[in-house]
Amino acid sequence: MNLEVEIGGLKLRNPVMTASGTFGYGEEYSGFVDLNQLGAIVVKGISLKPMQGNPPPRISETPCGMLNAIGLQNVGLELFLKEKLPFLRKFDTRVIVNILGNSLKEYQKISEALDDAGVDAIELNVSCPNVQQGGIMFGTDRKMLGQLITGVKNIVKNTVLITKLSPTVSDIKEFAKTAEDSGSDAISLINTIPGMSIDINTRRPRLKNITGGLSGPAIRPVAVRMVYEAYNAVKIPVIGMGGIMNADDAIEFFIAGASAIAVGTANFVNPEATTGILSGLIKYMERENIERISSLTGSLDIG
Amino acid sequence: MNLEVEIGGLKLRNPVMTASGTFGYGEEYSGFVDLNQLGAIVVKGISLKPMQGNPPPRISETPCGMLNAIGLQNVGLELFLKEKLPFLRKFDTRVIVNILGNSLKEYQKISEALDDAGVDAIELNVSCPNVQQGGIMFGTDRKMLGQLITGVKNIVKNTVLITKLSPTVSDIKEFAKTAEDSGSDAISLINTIPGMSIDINTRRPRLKNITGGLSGPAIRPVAVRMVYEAYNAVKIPVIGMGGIMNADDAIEFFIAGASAIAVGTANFVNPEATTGILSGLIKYMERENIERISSLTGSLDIG
Amino acid sequence: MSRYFRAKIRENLPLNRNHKLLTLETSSPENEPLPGQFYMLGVNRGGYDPLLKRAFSLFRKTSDGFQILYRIKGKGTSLLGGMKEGDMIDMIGPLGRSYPVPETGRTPLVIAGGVGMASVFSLIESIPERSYVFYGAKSKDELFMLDELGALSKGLYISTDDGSLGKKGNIAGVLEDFWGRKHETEDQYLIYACGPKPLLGLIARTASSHSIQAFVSLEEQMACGIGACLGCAVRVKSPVSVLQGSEQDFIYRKVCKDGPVFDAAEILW
Amino acid sequence: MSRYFRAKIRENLPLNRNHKLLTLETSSPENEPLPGQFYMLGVNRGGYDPLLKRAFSLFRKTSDGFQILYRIKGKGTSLLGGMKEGDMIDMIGPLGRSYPVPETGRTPLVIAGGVGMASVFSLIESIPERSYVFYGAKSKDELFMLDELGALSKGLYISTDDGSLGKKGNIAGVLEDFWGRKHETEDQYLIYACGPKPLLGLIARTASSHSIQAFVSLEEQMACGIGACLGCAVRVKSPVSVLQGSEQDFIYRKVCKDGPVFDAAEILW
Ligand SMILES: Cc1cc2nc3c(=O)[nH]c(=O)nc-3n(C[C@H](O)[C@H](O)[C@H](O)COP(=O)(O)OP(=O)(O)OC[C@H]3O[C@@H](n4cnc5c(N)ncnc54)[C@H](O)[C@@H]3O)c2cc1C
Ligand SMILES: Cc1cc2nc3c(=O)[nH]c(=O)nc-3n(C[C@H](O)[C@H](O)[C@H](O)COP(=O)(O)OP(=O)(O)OC[C@H]3O[C@@H](n4cnc5c(N)ncnc54)[C@H](O)[C@@H]3O)c2cc1C
Ligand SMILES: Cc1cc2nc3c(=O)[nH]c(=O)nc-3n(C[C@H](O)[C@H](O)[C@H](O)COP(=O)(O)O)c2cc1C
Ligand SMILES: Cc1cc2nc3c(=O)[nH]c(=O)nc-3n(C[C@H](O)[C@H](O)[C@H](O)COP(=O)(O)O)c2cc1C
Ligand code: FES
Ligand code: FES
Repeated sequence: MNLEVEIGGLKLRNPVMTASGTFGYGEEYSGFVDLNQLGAIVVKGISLKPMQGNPPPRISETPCGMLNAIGLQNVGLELFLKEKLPFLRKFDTRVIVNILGNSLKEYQKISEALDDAGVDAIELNVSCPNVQQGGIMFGTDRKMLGQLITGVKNIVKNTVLITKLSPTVSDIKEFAKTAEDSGSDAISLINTIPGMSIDINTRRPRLKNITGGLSGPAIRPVAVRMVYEAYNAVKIPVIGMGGIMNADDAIEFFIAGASAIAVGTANFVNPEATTGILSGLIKYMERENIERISSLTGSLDIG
Repeated sequence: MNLEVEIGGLKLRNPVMTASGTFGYGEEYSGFVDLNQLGAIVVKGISLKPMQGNPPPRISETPCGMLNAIGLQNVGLELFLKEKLPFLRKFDTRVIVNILGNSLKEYQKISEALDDAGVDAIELNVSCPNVQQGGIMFGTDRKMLGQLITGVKNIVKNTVLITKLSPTVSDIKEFAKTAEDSGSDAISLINTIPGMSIDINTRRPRLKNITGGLSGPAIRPVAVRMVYEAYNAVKIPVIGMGGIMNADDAIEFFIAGASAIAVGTANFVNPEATTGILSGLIKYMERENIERISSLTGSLDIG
Repeated sequence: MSRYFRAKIRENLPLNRNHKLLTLETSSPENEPLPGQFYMLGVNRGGYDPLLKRAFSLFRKTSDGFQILYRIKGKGTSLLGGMKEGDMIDMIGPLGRSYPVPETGRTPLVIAGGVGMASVFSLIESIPERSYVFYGAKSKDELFMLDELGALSKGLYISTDDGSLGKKGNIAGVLEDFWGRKHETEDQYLIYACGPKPLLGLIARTASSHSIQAFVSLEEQMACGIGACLGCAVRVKSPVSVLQGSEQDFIYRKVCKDGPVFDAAEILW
Repeated sequence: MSRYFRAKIRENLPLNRNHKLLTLETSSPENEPLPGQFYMLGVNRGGYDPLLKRAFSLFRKTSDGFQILYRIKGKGTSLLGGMKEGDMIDMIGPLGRSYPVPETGRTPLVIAGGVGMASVFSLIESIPERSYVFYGAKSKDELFMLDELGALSKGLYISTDDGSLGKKGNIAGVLEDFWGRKHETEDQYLIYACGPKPLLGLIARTASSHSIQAFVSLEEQMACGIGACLGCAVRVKSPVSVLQGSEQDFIYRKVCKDGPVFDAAEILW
């Protein structure tokens, strides 16, 4: 059985990744799962300077989902390279760094440093809905998105470039194409969908930030649809995520067109979700006589 | 206690409406709820000619939600006026007709006939994600949306005009403003969010139509956020819907900015949902000493 | 008239590994369900997942309620399987069109594939010793109520996929055998069937070739169960096409309201 | 080391209208929880609503597991309340930082507001007859384990909002009275507190004005419970601002990992 997949030239031992912001810097889950078993670890979004993040409450549960407005709290590029990356490097897995900036310059600076540090891939977060300056403009304006991708692509030498698409657009296909045309090696989707919840007793928003990003099984049907549409619009690999809780959900994304998948909110519910999904995937392949996981990608039967 | 609300000049006895497509033509629920108790009944989308709808399966359950691809099956304008409207007219409630067309002309023809027939309001469905020609273009292109609304507004004499906004846009505020500027008397939102689900054993989409619209509690946080944003962008009343299952959910929408709310998928789970929500609303107003329901609208405390 | 009400679980009896018999107690029994009708049951125990109600046929009336025979299939039926005596279930029903009562003088052939028996059992019960019953399942342990069926029918024919009881194979095969040995002229027969769709299609063809009227109970994904959502569409020949014999022309009917029992000749298989 | 595991419910005992005592049996008891630590419990019974686990303090260790004392508040705790003996619960734990063990020679004042007792009980138990316990609740029937607390403490002070037992009013008031009658010099005291945030803020101020060190256990919305999601942020004085005495400068700490027990002087109330 062959679980290997390739994401824009980067070989992953298997297609199970973690979704940025839901797996800390790897350390937090190292007591629960063997990190060597993961296809790749995608770390929490890194900015040039450390960010404090939003005031609490930052999360709120919703039906089959959760809202978060962490506000991109992170240790910043310098500390990440000094303290977090060395830990991750101890494991035999790919390290993908999710990054964000307020300007092309910032994205470029971070990318350059990460490229030098030899991380396996950079995931451009252009879709975080929490911080005004957090790149929301890049994610919903095709021209800006294209410039950003080209700008970063020109800087990095070895690092694979993944663009994480925002789901808050009317036609995801166009944005997928923009990413492809601008030189992105792969796309990942979906990021959270902006949402809001109100405590009717206090009449206050449940998040101090008022709005936050919706994740979890609630959004899975939207994510599967967007992966399907994006897959059919571009030739670069698609990394699918959004509400994947178990192997069956993951398989849905492969059939829709994903080459790899990322596990997000599920980690919170079950810290062993990633490796559990991997075993489930293997069982399914055995049962269905699938030799290469990559043959599952886009195998939707619409006959 | 005063439950009356006004939607673009139309007085409703109370703010509890039904969401188009989830309450049939009223008849289906008349054995479960006293239709006289409803603020308004919004009927299934009507087109100029009868429509067959999509092949089955048309619905599929998802976590805390459901996908539907009914494909706008409806009896058509003529039969609606002849057979369905007279039944609804027997009740002391407002009748709002959701309409859809492939062109401005079609929308105008239907609107004219409904205006003549004296329906209380027309809800323009410009956001149904199921049928290619079903108006999807009007809902995600601001210029076309504006032309459509103006075109219909010029035709109708007495009927209140409600525009139902599509949630698949990156900035709902702009579309709300377009509706207001073009002469819509009110806006309603949200329609379903396009989604998809796959049976991993057959590798076929669970809906014959491949994609469908996601509704139910799963989408509530997205709906509340959009109502909040739309409310803050326009002065015309906002009708809120999306995942309202009980009175608490409804109250969330009022606080976010809705002047009235519509109950959709909840009817399927509990055929008495509408009247149950009305009683819950009254209890909340008593408990919180709220004299006029309209004072709740937009009362979010972001201090 | 269907109602929205709550019923108390009196018993949730396991029949085998994946089938259970649910006995419900309803407070106001004025709504007499008819054979072939169904209920939408809330299987949820807090929260909104699973969201939608599940459709289950009336299996059998009791003095103060009714029973449901069900197969544990997915999420919802698993939850139902975990419910215990005393738990309350909210439900809508009875819903849909029942099996038409067979005229006296006609001999009903009642065919059930698997848990399809849940739908036709009360029909068989309502016409004691008048019907021939054909009952097929995967294996012996998925055949239920055989003693009762033996007593209620004029003849009970069994098949199992694995041959563990009755004839090995599909129940349609048993029916074929029956034609060979039949005692009455064919137009005296009347078919009632519930089971997997391919089986029903087969029966519809057989019935049509023998010019026997057949009533089948269909299943389709349902949200409301009362005709409002238009989710449960089934293609039937439109009145025109029935006359003209063209299969191109069709209309959609609602399984929940226009069915679940349909004249097999109307359906576009 | 915290683990992800399943535990069996031995008992889910109602204490009053809206509080229950859950006794759990864990198969591998090698992970000894400490006073002040907590567990994330799955309250879900099929489906994904509610989605997230709920945080509950270790109430008391047992020979083969531990207990949790909880208040039925919303959706999740209602579901937990409905669980029965033999049901399995999946959980993560023990999590977070425990109450620091009081040095010998110092007298712990342990303050609990309402269900905050759940968090400090095992601390009181771990230092028998050394602590003064201050326990406030809405009314008499929301005060639990009074006999045990009487036996475990050097003194038990009670207050209720409605005056149904002990002093009427907030437990902070009882603490004020205590300062008047105290026997030891203030710096011998050490405060531990768990309860509603306003109460903890009050205690922090009192402690600071009396120059007593206070440890408080905080609550915040949590998703992961293990430091990964950054959801459970609490504002603490940044190391610099602590030195400079400026309250402007702060950093966020994680309640789940850096807490839930914090030195009250660090928190920006
Ligand atoms: C009119 C009618 C009568 C029925 N009577 C019985 C009966 O008496 N006994 C019995 O065991 N089963 C009966 N069924 C089938 C029963 O409704 C399904 O087995 C059940 O809904 C499966 O739910 P689940 O959550 O376990 O499965 P899942 O596959 O997890 O369900 C996912 C979704 O698909 C729907 N679904 C799945 N299978 C079916 C199906 N066959 N028909 C319609 N919807 C389906 C579910 O309702 C749910 O919305 C009947 C179906 C219909 C339409
Ligand atoms: C470290 C810690 C220890 C705790 N120990 C106990 C204990 O021993 N006994 C006890 O009764 N309660 C304890 N709580 C509070 C308990 O977690 C909440 O009462 C519970 O989560 C409420 O869940 P619900 O679904 O019933 O309420 P809902 O209000 O329906 O919950 C909605 C969401 O808000 C979260 N939430 C609600 N209240 C709180 C709260 N006070 N703190 C954090 N999240 C909350 C829920 O976890 C859930 O995600 C503790 C909380 C924390 C953070
Ligand atoms: C708490 C939290 C923090 C997140 N932080 C980031 C982030 O820093 N960068 C990013 O690109 N996505 C972030 N995401 C989005 C996830 O990576 C993922 O795209 C989204 O949650 C959908 O997947 P899921 O439903 O499996 O969680 C975050 C999500 C959550 C829940
Ligand atoms: C089965 C079904 C059919 C629908 N048909 C229509 C329709 O004809 N026209 C329309 O504008 N919206 C239609 N909708 C959308 C609803 O009116 C509503 O906007 C949406 O379902 C969100 O609300 P809910 O989550 O409460 O269901 C339909 C929704 C469902 C579930
Ligand atoms: S299930 Fe809704 S119309 Fe049949
Ligand atoms: S709950 Fe996730 S970091 Fe604390």
